[in-house]
Amino acid sequence: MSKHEYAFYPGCSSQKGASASNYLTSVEAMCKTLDVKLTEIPDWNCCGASIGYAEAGELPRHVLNARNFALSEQNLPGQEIVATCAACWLGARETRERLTHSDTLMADTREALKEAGLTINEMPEIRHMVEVLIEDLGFEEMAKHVVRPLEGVKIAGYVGCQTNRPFGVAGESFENPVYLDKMVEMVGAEPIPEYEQKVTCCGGALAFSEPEKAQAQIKDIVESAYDHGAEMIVTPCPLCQANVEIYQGQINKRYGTKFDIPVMYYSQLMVVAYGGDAKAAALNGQVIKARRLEEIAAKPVKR
Amino acid sequence: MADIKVAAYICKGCGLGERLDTDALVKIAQKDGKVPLAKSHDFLCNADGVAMIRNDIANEGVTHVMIGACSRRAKTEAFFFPENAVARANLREGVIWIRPDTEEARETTQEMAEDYIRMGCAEVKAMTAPGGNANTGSNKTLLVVGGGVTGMTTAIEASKTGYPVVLVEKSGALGGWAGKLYKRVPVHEPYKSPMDTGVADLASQVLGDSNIKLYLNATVARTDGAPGRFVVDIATESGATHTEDIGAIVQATGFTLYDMNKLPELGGGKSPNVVDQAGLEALAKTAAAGDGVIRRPSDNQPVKSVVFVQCAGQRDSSGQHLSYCSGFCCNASIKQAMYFKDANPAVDTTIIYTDLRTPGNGEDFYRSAQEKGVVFTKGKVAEVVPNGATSTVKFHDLILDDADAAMADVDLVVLATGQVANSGVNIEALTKPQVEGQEGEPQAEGAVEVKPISILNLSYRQGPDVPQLKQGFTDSHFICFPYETRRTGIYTAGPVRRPMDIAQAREDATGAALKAIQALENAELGRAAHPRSGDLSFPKVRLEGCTQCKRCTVECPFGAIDEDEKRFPVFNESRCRRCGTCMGACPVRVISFENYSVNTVGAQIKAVDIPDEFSEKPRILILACENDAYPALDMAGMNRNEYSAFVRIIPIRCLGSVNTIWITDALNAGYDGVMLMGCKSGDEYQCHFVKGSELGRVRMSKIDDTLKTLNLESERVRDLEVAITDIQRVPEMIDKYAAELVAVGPSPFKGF
Amino acid sequence: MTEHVATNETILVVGGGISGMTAALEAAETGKNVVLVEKNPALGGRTSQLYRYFPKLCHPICGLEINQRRLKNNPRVRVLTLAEVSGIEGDAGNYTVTVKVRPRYVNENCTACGDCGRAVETMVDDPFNYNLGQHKAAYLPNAMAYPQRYVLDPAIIGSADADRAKAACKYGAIDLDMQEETIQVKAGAVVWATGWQPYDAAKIQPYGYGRFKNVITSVEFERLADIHGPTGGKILRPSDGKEAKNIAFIQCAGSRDENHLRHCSRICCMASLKQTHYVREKYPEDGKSTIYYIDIRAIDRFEDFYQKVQADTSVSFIKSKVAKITEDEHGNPVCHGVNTEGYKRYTTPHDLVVLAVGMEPSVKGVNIPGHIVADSSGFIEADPANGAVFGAGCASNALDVNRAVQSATAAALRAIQVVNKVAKAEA
Amino acid sequence: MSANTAVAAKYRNNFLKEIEEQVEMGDWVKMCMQCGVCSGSCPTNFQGAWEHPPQELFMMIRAGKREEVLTTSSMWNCTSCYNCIVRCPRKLPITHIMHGIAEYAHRLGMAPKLQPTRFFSGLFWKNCTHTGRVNELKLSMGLYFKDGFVQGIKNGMAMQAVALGLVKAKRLNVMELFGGHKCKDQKGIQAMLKKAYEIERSRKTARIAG
Repeated sequence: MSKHEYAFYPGCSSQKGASASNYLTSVEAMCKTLDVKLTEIPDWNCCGASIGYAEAGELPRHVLNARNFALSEQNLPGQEIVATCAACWLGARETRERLTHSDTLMADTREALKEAGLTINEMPEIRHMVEVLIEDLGFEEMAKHVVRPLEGVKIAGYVGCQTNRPFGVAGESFENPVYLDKMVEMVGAEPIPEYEQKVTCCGGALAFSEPEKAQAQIKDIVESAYDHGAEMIVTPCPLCQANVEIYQGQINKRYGTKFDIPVMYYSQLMVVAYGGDAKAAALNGQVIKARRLEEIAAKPVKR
Repeated sequence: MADIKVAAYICKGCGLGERLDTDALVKIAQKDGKVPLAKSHDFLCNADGVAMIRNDIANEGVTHVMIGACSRRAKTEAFFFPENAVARANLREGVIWIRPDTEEARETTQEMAEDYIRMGCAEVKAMTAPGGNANTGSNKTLLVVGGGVTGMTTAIEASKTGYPVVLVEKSGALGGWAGKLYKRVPVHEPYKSPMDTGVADLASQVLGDSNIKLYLNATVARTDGAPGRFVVDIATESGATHTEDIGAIVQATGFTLYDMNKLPELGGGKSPNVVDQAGLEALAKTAAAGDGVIRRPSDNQPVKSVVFVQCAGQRDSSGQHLSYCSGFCCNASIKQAMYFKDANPAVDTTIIYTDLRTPGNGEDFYRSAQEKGVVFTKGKVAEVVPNGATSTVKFHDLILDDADAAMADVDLVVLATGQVANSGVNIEALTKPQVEGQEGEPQAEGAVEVKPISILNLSYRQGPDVPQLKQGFTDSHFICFPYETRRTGIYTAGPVRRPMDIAQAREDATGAALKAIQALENAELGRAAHPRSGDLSFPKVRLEGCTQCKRCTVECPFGAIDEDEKRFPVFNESRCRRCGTCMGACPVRVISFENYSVNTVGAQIKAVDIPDEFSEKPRILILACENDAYPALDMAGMNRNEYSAFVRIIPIRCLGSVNTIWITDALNAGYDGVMLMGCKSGDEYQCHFVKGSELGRVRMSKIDDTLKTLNLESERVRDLEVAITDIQRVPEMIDKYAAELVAVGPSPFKGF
Repeated sequence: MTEHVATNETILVVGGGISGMTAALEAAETGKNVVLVEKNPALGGRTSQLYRYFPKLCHPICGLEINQRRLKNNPRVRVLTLAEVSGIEGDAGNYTVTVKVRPRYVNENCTACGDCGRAVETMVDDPFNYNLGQHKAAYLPNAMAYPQRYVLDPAIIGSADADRAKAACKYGAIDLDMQEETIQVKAGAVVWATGWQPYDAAKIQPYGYGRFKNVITSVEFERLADIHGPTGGKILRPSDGKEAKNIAFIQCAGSRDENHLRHCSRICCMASLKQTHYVREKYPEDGKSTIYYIDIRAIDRFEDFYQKVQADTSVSFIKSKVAKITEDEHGNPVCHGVNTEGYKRYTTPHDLVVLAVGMEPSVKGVNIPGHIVADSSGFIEADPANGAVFGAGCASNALDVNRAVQSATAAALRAIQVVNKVAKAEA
Repeated sequence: MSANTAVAAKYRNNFLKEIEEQVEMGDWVKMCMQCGVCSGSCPTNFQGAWEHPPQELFMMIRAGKREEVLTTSSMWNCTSCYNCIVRCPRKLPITHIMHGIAEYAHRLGMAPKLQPTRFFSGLFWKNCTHTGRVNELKLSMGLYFKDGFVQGIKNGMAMQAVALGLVKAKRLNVMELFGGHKCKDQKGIQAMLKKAYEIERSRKTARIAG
């Protein structure tokens, strides 16, 4: 029986063989160390993401998220829902806000849910993994488990958009959130608080539909990280991670840059700092290898 | 003059003792100042020092006190002897703080101090403690002219304070502009919807108040006298005239809407379906009386679409219309748009504006209108084209940058024309000031037509109404002192003073009521009104010496002086602000104040010891306005900004009080130069007596003739504008001037 | 002045800024006894921290000089500085007000000679200059300070510096044993004129106040332009002391914003228009001002002033709420946004950005003793429920100086009405 | 009569009303005060991507410029970064209004046919609602082949490096082409969504009728 239990909403990108599978792997290892128990919501479905808007319409989008609420309530009563993906968290949370503020919308949603033999009675809390770490465990608790500080590694904390706006992590500013920097510090690495692209948009779904627009954004994000002497970038969002990491090659072609900077999840840093090996931290999941972390992960743990 | 006993006290504190030979100063006071009693004290402003002075006053019969210590602006609590004539020789801020503490400077610094002691003694001897003016009146009744919201509020508030009121309204009913309104803009939370005008309530309060005497269909035929003793003739419709004794007056004559017929391009006067804000209020009232539907004047069809044109004939830089913004129109149009939306949300209401001006909680009102579906479009309306029952509004959409935007089939167009003050006769425009050499002010913006009919019919020599500031409004030019009109005991309130809405007008009315009450209370006690509030001195004139030149009566910035049939000046002390402009203007020097006169200053000028031309110690007289220049010099001292030891500074009430004789006396006495330091004059004047510094300058502009007759160089007199912040500039100016004079050479009059 | 005993015919005025001084003086000059309570060591309030007034461009301390002279000549006003009202008991016509008076550590013997200031070494932030500069821990609050008396900063009490100050004073003016005291004042009516405070610009995150040195507030800019200010009247930017010649003025910094102040603060547009004059005054050759605005609210006669500034080629107007400010490698703040008149994007570097910060009533957050009705922005509303406590000036609304003085004069009359009733009843 | 002309007829010249009733969050449009902070906060706007930025769209709606608004590609440039929402002084949910207008234009068939994000957006929704979960491979393939087979191969080649990288990193699985991740209760999901569409449509047509 662990201290912290949550209904887990991994999201499509975290699935096996999907673009953020490495995120999931590292999160599982991280939670093991922190004694956080995540129980996957059975048969959860996609949140629709913000990009689904052309076809989604209002109600279908909310119904989609509401189905996950219903399943969670049915199978994991009383547990808060935790998402690791920024988009999942935002989508679910938006639905929660709207349903709580509109009785009509709530009624319509229930009516549609009936078709899937489901219903909602009470609204679950929707949390992002980062919120859980900061608010439910706290930096002190997280720091306790650091046995292999990432000494001397300079890391740019790239927060991006959807974990930051419009809801964001409590007490953080939209323009200059600092929690990632604090986490970097917590794992013994060196943060870059003056990194001014930390909340610049990575282009989101436009990375697929209009790559040149997204890549113009990504270029700024990576360039500024280099300018501040970062060795790697860390982020809490799967789409940010993918966009900023995997297009560096194309950006180099487009702009004649020589980008080759690893983009990690906070969870990967923590796993390595907690003494986990490269596999547990899913370092093999990097398109741009994080050599420096691999070296550290290979080192023996000082106890 | 009663026999006086002068005592001089020299302080040794604050370094005076170390920097100066105070024993020598005591001797100077006795020898040159010829004071029977002269003492020094280590710390004059402490309890012991003050006790010493009080004791001398009580037991030694000291009537006149000369204090040689810090500036007259410092330690005022300690040196507070209201019963006595007091002069202060400024040895601290004026001498040791502006001089270097060096051996070579010691001599000139000491000479400076000695002169200030001489000057102080000479001044105080020429003074008497003001006894107060006998020619006072004690009438406590307020006259309020105008029965609109402002006038009614003034009357009610004054009555609540315990003062009787005479209220004169030219129409047959109370209410004024607000009486024409259907509703008003909200004045308390929530700022969301129009509210009752409250006019009926005010009117019933007025009618129910036995302390308020109401004249309807009445005008003021004549206003004579002064605060505390005004005599006012009130002409009524019947032709009968009633005479009322009045203590003070509040003019609350409001405004007239700018005539929309002057705006044909906006459809003004071209179609019954183009109305001004008053027109719409009338339609709304009719609707409210009937089925609540506002109808098109032309054919009584319900209005389905209405467009409000903001700034119609306002904020106009072409000079054709009003150049100013009337401030109230944005909220008023929002309110009127709500008349439609609250009755029927389906009515299309658009407000076309360039800058939406809804200060304070008006922002909530604006938001509320948007919630109700009022459409706000930032644009400039070029033309309103009536065609049949509807109109087309052509405008430049500034957001979409579309110069040919248009709205067709508009049922009703409302023009937000502005407020034109009902301020009576523009006396500046009437009579060009008669002081030769002075150009009359440019007439208050030609755009604003001046109502030719006088409102107060003052019997004043300077004209029948309160002077206007600009654009026909009778506002004060002072930011810190909004009520200071140029007619003592007469205050203007409400939109006649400045464009304003009902809420502001009521606040303004309440403030004006206080000022009027204050004015009559002080008039009874013979006290001056702002800015020399409480001053008991007042101008005395030796008529036997008067040449009836009328300079004083023409120049008095406050119209305090009339003329009798023999054209002798008649002083109305209670109208006087004690600036001394009359004294400065008088060529035969028959006007003086008990504690400020040609003599008090002249004696100081003569008291200064003038070294001979070989001493290389020039002497420069500085006459510094006590309101701005003198504090600036003080603060220069506090800042230890040094300046020449050759200047001798005399504070004056106002540049306007400077009599040419002082300059000629100084030059004859061998001063090498004279600096006049006064406040900014002209359109943005900063003179606390409005025209004082300007009149002083006009006078001094003719000093060159005097210099020529003395065959002196024009450099010998320098007229300077000084602001209270010039703590660095003033020392620089002084030193620069001192250097110039060296070049000019010493005055030939030395040693005579 | 002479210490008259306060009775329930006395009017208590809270706040010694221009509104409070006006209310106090107008009442006193109408023959009423007044106790004026000011929390700072000197009177004058926020207007005394302004360089010039709009639209006349005259100097606020010019009017302050007159008001101070009115005070000096008027024994009816009793001034308490370093004093704050902590409680009001009773009701209209019969209040007992509790006033906490903080120690000044300097008594009335002080001649403002400045010896203590020269003796003391410790420097402390200078609130009169919005902490842009520092002054000695024994100081005269400002050049126009009334009472003209030095103050010791509590920080040095008990230190050697305090003893140095005491030793330096030849007049026994320094009393290190002064304690905070609580006094009770009777009053028939209370005028609440505690004025306003600039909205906390750091809360407007996209503008980076606090993160970027060269983003300052409009009130701070006044101090830069003032001869008595930290730069002696030179417009130098905080980061590197470089002359700031290309200056951006951002309107509605906090005002008209549901995330900050919902109301329009009324004065900010005029203040910025006025401040473009400072730029021109100090840099006649190459000074440049840019005003970013939503609506220019130059109400009534102020419109003339707006038209004058519009005619000035060194000033440009951009209809736009600046979206965000960044900082370039030279420390220049860069404004990003869109000019909504015809949709033009801009990314413009400036030497200095001045945020026209909104007006927040000082009463907000402060619990006015007794029951007071305030609007949603915290301004005191005129309401019978307030008894004989009357809001005046910017405690009652977002007002310019002129209107604040009118409001204070009106409040004085309302207070007089109450004490006159009392007098009548007692006669 | 097409959906478009039907509503157009109903709302006559009152495009604002049409937006308020037919577009998600459309009733906020009237609250804009034209400060432009949204336009200035938009990342893609600064790449000059927007023909008409949000605040201008709001003004155009009030000015009744129906055709221009519904046919512009502007709002399809939204990256859902939410900068506009958190900065708007009137608290307009601008991101959602942009999505709403886009969705409406798409619904009326007025959105630019070749707008790539419009296409991808639709594709994404179909993809994720088909099985209840996103199939990233099919999603990308679908996108590449949107302009026909040949172009698809071209796009594929262009993205080859990226794809290979992901495959190597085990973050892209070629087997996804055959089946792949899916929810168990797909039938339930389909039925549920079908119902949701019905309800939403009926509500919106009700407004038109009303």
